[in-house]
Order: sequence, then structure tokens, then C-alpha cells
Amino acid sequence: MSDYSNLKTEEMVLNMGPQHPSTHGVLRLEIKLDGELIVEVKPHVGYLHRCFEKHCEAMTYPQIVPYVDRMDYLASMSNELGYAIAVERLMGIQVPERVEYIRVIMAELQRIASHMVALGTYGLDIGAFTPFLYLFADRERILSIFEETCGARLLYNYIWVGGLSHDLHPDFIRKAKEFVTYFRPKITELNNLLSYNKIFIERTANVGILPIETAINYGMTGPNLRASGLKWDLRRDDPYSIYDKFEFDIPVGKGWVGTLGDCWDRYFVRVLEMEQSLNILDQALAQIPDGDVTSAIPKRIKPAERQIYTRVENPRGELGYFIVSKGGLQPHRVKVRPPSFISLGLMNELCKGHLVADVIAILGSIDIVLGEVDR
Amino acid sequence: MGLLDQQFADDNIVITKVDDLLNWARLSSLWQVGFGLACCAIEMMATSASHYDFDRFGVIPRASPRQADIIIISGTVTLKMATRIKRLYEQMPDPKYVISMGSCSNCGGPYWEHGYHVLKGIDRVIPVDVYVPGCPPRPEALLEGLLKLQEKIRNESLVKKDVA
Amino acid sequence: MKSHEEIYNLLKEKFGDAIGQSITNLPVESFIEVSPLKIHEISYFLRDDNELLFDNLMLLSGLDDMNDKKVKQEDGSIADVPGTLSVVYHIESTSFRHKIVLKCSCPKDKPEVESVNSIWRSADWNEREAYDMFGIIFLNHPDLRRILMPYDWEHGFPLRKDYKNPEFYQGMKVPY
Amino acid sequence: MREYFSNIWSGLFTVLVGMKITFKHLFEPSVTIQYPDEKPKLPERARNRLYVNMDDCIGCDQCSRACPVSCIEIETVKALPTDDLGKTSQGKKKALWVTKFNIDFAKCCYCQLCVFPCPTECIYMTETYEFSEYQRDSLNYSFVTLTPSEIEEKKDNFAKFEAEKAAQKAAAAAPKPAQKTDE
Repeated sequence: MSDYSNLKTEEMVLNMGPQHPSTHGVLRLEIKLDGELIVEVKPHVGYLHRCFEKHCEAMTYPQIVPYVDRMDYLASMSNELGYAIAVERLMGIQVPERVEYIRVIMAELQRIASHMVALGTYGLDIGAFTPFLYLFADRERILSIFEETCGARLLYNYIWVGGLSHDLHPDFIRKAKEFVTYFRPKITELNNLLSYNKIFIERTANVGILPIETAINYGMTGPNLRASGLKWDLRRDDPYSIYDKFEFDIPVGKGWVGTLGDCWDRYFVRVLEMEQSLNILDQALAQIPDGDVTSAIPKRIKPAERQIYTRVENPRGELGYFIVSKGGLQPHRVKVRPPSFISLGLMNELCKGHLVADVIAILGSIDIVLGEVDR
Repeated sequence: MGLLDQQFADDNIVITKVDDLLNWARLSSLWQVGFGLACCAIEMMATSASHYDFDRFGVIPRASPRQADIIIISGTVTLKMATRIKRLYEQMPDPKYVISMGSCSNCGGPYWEHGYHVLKGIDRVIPVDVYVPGCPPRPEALLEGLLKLQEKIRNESLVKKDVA
Repeated sequence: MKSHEEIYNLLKEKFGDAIGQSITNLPVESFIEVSPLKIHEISYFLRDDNELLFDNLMLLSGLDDMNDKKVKQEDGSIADVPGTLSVVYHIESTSFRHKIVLKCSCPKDKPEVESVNSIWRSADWNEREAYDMFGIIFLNHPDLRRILMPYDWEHGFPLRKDYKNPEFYQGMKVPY
Repeated sequence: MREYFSNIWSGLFTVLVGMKITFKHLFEPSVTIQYPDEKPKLPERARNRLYVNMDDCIGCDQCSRACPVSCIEIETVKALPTDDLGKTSQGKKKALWVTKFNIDFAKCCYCQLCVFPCPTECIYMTETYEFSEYQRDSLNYSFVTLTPSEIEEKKDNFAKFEAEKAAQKAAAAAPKPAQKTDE
């Protein structure tokens, strides 16, 4: 057999996006190819830059909440939770326990819903259409629970600074419990349908390997970091709200079918995380206390001159808010640390040396939302 | 508009029958450019998934604009993106239709006041047939917008309209 | 795990004048002021010192301090003194779990800060964003160009407080 | 060689496992909502098109100030002391003629922030979500009940009233400056 590895082929630049069904929105990738191998990937972002930070400087604190929703539109509740916590710490507000419980329940339901979209569309990218349909049908159940509680399907404006806009619907606890019992066997079904499928494993295992040192140096967080083997979850390591009251595991990648930190690990960590979210939901739904949800909402939000950085564990990683107040009704500056923005910076590192078909597999596995990348 | 549309001076039975046939064919297989922009794209995906099933109306997402009849502008259009959308629209074969979905593409939506990088309304770049309000619109609202568009197509004619 | 004070003393001992004040009177978050042209060296020390090991840059954000002043000069005319732009670094150590906030300020007419891209790679895009939004120039950054705004945007840096939106961009009307 | 065949076998087997699941789903009830024929019942808190009950509106402008998008435009004219505007259903007295109350549903972000501050609960979200239009301008809804001629009349009345008041004031204040000029 002769050695072909030194053979030079023509270099080619391939443009992918902004209109491409697998870029999860409006991302443009400029891919430099040597034959079929990737030499360099240059992501071009900003096609959805909606000036979030400028809007924050013109709005009062409660008015920012709808804009926060529109940032990571797959996980609006988690965004709101992070923002509410940031302003509450800035003001020194203590919220009632019932509010904390409801917030945790909402955030965990939202995490499941967000992972459903991530996993469903990942299957779609790889070529499996059916899991997408099943997961979206199940996601519709979560959305109907949310809609009953606050009236909206996608962008909720539910978690306010100091409280919530509405109390729970009388049916909520029953429906949420129903959902938890309904969804547990569905995870096994998803595993049999997609995760353990040989074709899916062949496409994703040993592709896009992310060593742990690179992951930390590039600021990777969330499921992507955990898939590389570091047990780092802000719900445990920098506790906020009442997460320290619940028992749950933090799933980390183990290189189940390939190498540690490959695309399949990143995929499977999300599946395991859904199970853990169900565990948290079980406990939280059983313990939820009675009380008032709007009592701690301040009439006027006007923090003194100070600054704060707070972070929460979003479905996509560490979502941080850096708020600088100069003592007005509007913040002086709000800077967001968007997890997908940071993850996308790693694209080049992950794709180098892989085949061009793997770009889709890698991009899908780091699970970006362009609304958050560009804000 | 298509090659034959509004080309004939007067009406007769053949033309009205051909009209009906063409319109029926057009409105019942509106292939869509598979293309999402922002939050509304998630609702659009939900519309094409199990619960609402866009396929019932003959709407099938196509990856290429050259095989599509309808483009749903689902989300905020930024200045950087507007030129690309115009190009996508120009790549579509006639007859082509545009649905503007959600507040952002109707007129900039929540970003109309301070959005320095947001295009205030997709109708500044391409002509729009139906405006669907909502932020984001429910899947039913999008379906209703599509029905409105079908209604519009049903009333199209090969006959040149008198310009009063 | 080290406290804010301990880290400040360590840095002050090592770098002297390059370290400014430690602002601790703010109720929620304290920060250390550092010189913008020494930040690379200081970050290198912070990352690689065995007692500190700050391996994770959580956030790098630009900031317009909005402290433009009008100063009356000796001849009676009023001159504008441009304010400062700042870069705020939130860093933490995943092994020791301590955090620190650094802030370096540079004048608006010559906004130059050293890049920390070679130390924490996550700074790459964050610095590009700070350049895009505030016009802060990061020295030694390998690829400093706009990231969110179009590459041919010539109408200034949008998050500066004195930014004015243009009327037209590429023939498209921008205001409502 | 053995690996090759075992790969083929596991590929086939896992696909069959998946097919078994999809086959099971054949016998589950369909979740699709046949939309135009059957419409789902929305929950009572559903947030869709806003409605303003103008009989109750006192023109206090609070909804417009709470709106993050500023899509609500309100203009009011003070009523004359002799005018009778009636009362809201909760018994509050009205003191302003609302001459303009427009909500631009093309801009609205359906966040419900305008509903909470309303003192008379006259602005609320309804269940109507089907209101797409062929023209964008028709999404700008006007809720004012007064006719244009009535609005003109109210404005004129108020301007006249103001002018009279100003004249009275001027008459009352007139002697003083006159004295000053004498000195």
C-alpha cells in the first residue's frame, strides 16, 4: 500500500450559512478545506445582534425582563432567574421560600425543554428525524404547563425581581408531577431510539474531542465542560437560590463509546442531565411550601452606586450578568456572559483535522443558540 | 409574479378555469425556505413538528430557496442579515410569497426604538404579503396567517386589473 | 482559597506601581485597579503562580465610565476632558475556588489595553467584542476586528454613551 | 473481519430496536391538532391581543409608562369643570378626555407589563390571537370611543377655557406691573 498522506490537494474555502438548515440559526462559517479535511473554521457571528446591552441602558430594571427572555429563547426562565438573582443581590432583597421553590421548578422544567430541543435538532442534523418529532411532542407538554402558569408559550416574563408575576395555577403541581412520571420512561426510549443507535454512534463518537485543559482555558462551561470530565456545576459549586437543599448527581463524561470529551459524550451528558432535573423536580414538587409570591417585589428598583457579577447554570453553561449601577432607575451597564458565545469560540479548535461532514456533528454537539451568541 | 399573471386583457371562461387550477395548485403546495432567524423560528419549528403539522397545508421546508415558493421571515432582521435575505428572496422562483412572522420582522418589534443594528420592518427590503402579529405568534396564529395567504392566492387572476 | 486582601497584597508586593487601589468600599463587589499596559504580565502571574492558579476568565467586559468633564481653563475657555473607558476582568480558579476582579482604565482618546488572549483563550472573542462596542484597542491581539457589527460599519462604537446612530446604512434606513 | 460483521450486526440490531419503538408509536393516539377545524382551548391567563375597555379608562398613562416597547400612545385633554364624564365601573371619577389611545400590535411584545399597573383594570389581554393582516397599518389599533369631531371640540373647549383663565389671571395681575412702570 502506498502512503497518500503527503499528497497535496487544492485548498478550498467553503461558505456555510447564514441560511443553512444545520447552523441552528444565522451563523456563518467560513471553512478552509484541504481536500476533504478541515484546515481552519472561521465563525462569523452578529447576524442576530439585537443590541440587548444598549436596550438595558435605556430601560428600567423591571422592563429589562422581557428583553432578557429574548436572549436565549430556548431557556427564557433560566435567563430570567439569573437576572432576578443579580438584581436582588444588588438590592439586598430576600425572597420568600415559595418563590425560590417555584423558580427552581421552572428552571428545571426549562432545562429539560431546552435539552429536548438540543437533542432533537442534533438528531435532525445527523439524519434522524423521528426523535425530533417525539421530543417536540413531549416538549409541548412542558410548554402547556408554562402557558397555564403565565400565559405565554416561549417568552414568559414570569420571574420578576423580588418575586413572580403570578402564583402557580391550582392544577400546576398535579400536572408537573404527571409530567415527571410520564417523561422518565421516555428517556430510556430516547436512548434506545437514538443514543445507542450504531449509526449515530459512528457519526459522533471520537469526533470533536475536547481535552479538559483546552476546555477550561477557552472558558467552556456547562454540559460541554462536564462532558470533558470536570465535575463543575454552578448549582453545586457556587450555589444560588435553594439548590443546596436538593440531592442530585452531576453527570460527567466518561468516554462511554469513544474518547473522553467527544461529541457523543456531550450529547449523552445532556440526556443524563434531564434525568437529574427530573430528580430535582421530584423533590421540589414534594416540598413546596405555601406563601405569597408577590410580597417581596419592590415598588421602585433603584440600587445605589455599585457593581455585581452573578452567574447561574443555564442549560448551555454559565450565564453571568455583570451589572453596574450608578444609582439611577436604569442600569449604567449590563454585560452578559453568554455561554454559547464562548463555546462557539472553540469551533476552530474542535474542527481542525476532521472531515467536512463532521462540522455539523460538532456544531450541533456544543448546542449554541444564536440569540444568545449575538444578543 | 409568474409569467402569465396579469397578462390578459379580458376575462373568459377558459381563463377563469385556468386561474382556478393554477391558484389551487399554488396554494396547496407552498414549499417553504427552511430558514429561521430568532425566537419565532422555534415556534415555526413547533408548527412543523407533531402538534401542529405544517405538512397538512402542503408546507414542506426546503433547504434551497430555488425550490421554494414561500419565505417565512421568522424573527429579528438585522442590518447585517437584511442584504442576505434580499438575496434569498431574489433566488426564489416566481410566483413567490412572503409571510412576516412576529413583531420583529413586522416593524422591529421590541427593538424599534433603541435597536441600532435592527432593520425596522422587513418590508423595507422585500414586499410582504401577510403580517402575522405576536411575539412570538402562537403556532395557530402562524397557521392562520398561512390561511390568509392562501385566501389571497385564491383571488389572484391572470387578467390584467384595471388601474383606476 | 485566598481572600481579596491577600491577593491584593501579593500583587502589590510583586508589581508595585502597576497595581492601583483596591476598591473595597462598594458593598457588593470589590475590585483592584491595575495599569492597562501591565495587565498581560499580571495575568500571567495570576494564572501560573502556584498559590493562585487563576485558570478561568469568566468575563471580560468593556465599560464606558461616563466621566467626561468640562474643565474651565486659565484663559476662560471651556475644554472637554475626555473620560475613561475601562475593561473589567472577572477571573476565578477552578481548583482553589477563589475569585478576583481586575479593572483597568484607559483614556478615551487613546484607548489601549494589553491583550490577555495568549493567557486565557476565552478572551479572544470577548476582546473583539469590547473593541466592537467601545473601540478599546487591545495590543498584541492577533485578529482584532469587529465581531457583532458589520465589518464595514463606519459609524462609531455603539455602546459608548455619546454614540449617534446613522440615518442610512447601505441604502437601508436605520431609524424607525 | 469479525469486527466488520459485528459492526453490521450491531448496526442492524440497533436500527431494529428503534423501529420497534416507532412501531409502538403507531398505536398511540395522535397529538396533532387539526387547527382550523378544531381550536384548542386557551388557559385563562393566555397572553394574546390586548383589549382596552374605554368606559373604564381614566387616561392615567400608567400602562404607557410601564411598556418597555412604548407601543401605547395616549393623549388626553383635561375636562372642563362643567363636563360630566361619568364614573368607572369601580366608582372612580374621570377627569380627562382620552383623545388618543393607540396600541401598535406590530410593535407590542405581549409581555403583560402594562396590565399590572392599571388602577381600573381596564386594559387586559384577551384570547384573540388570529388577527394577521395584509397591511401593516391595520395592526395599529385605536381604542378611542370619541369621534374626530368630538375630539376637536374637546380640545377647542379646553383651549378656550385655558384662554379665559389666563385672561382672568392677567386681569388680576395687571395693576402691579402698571404701578412699576409708573415709578
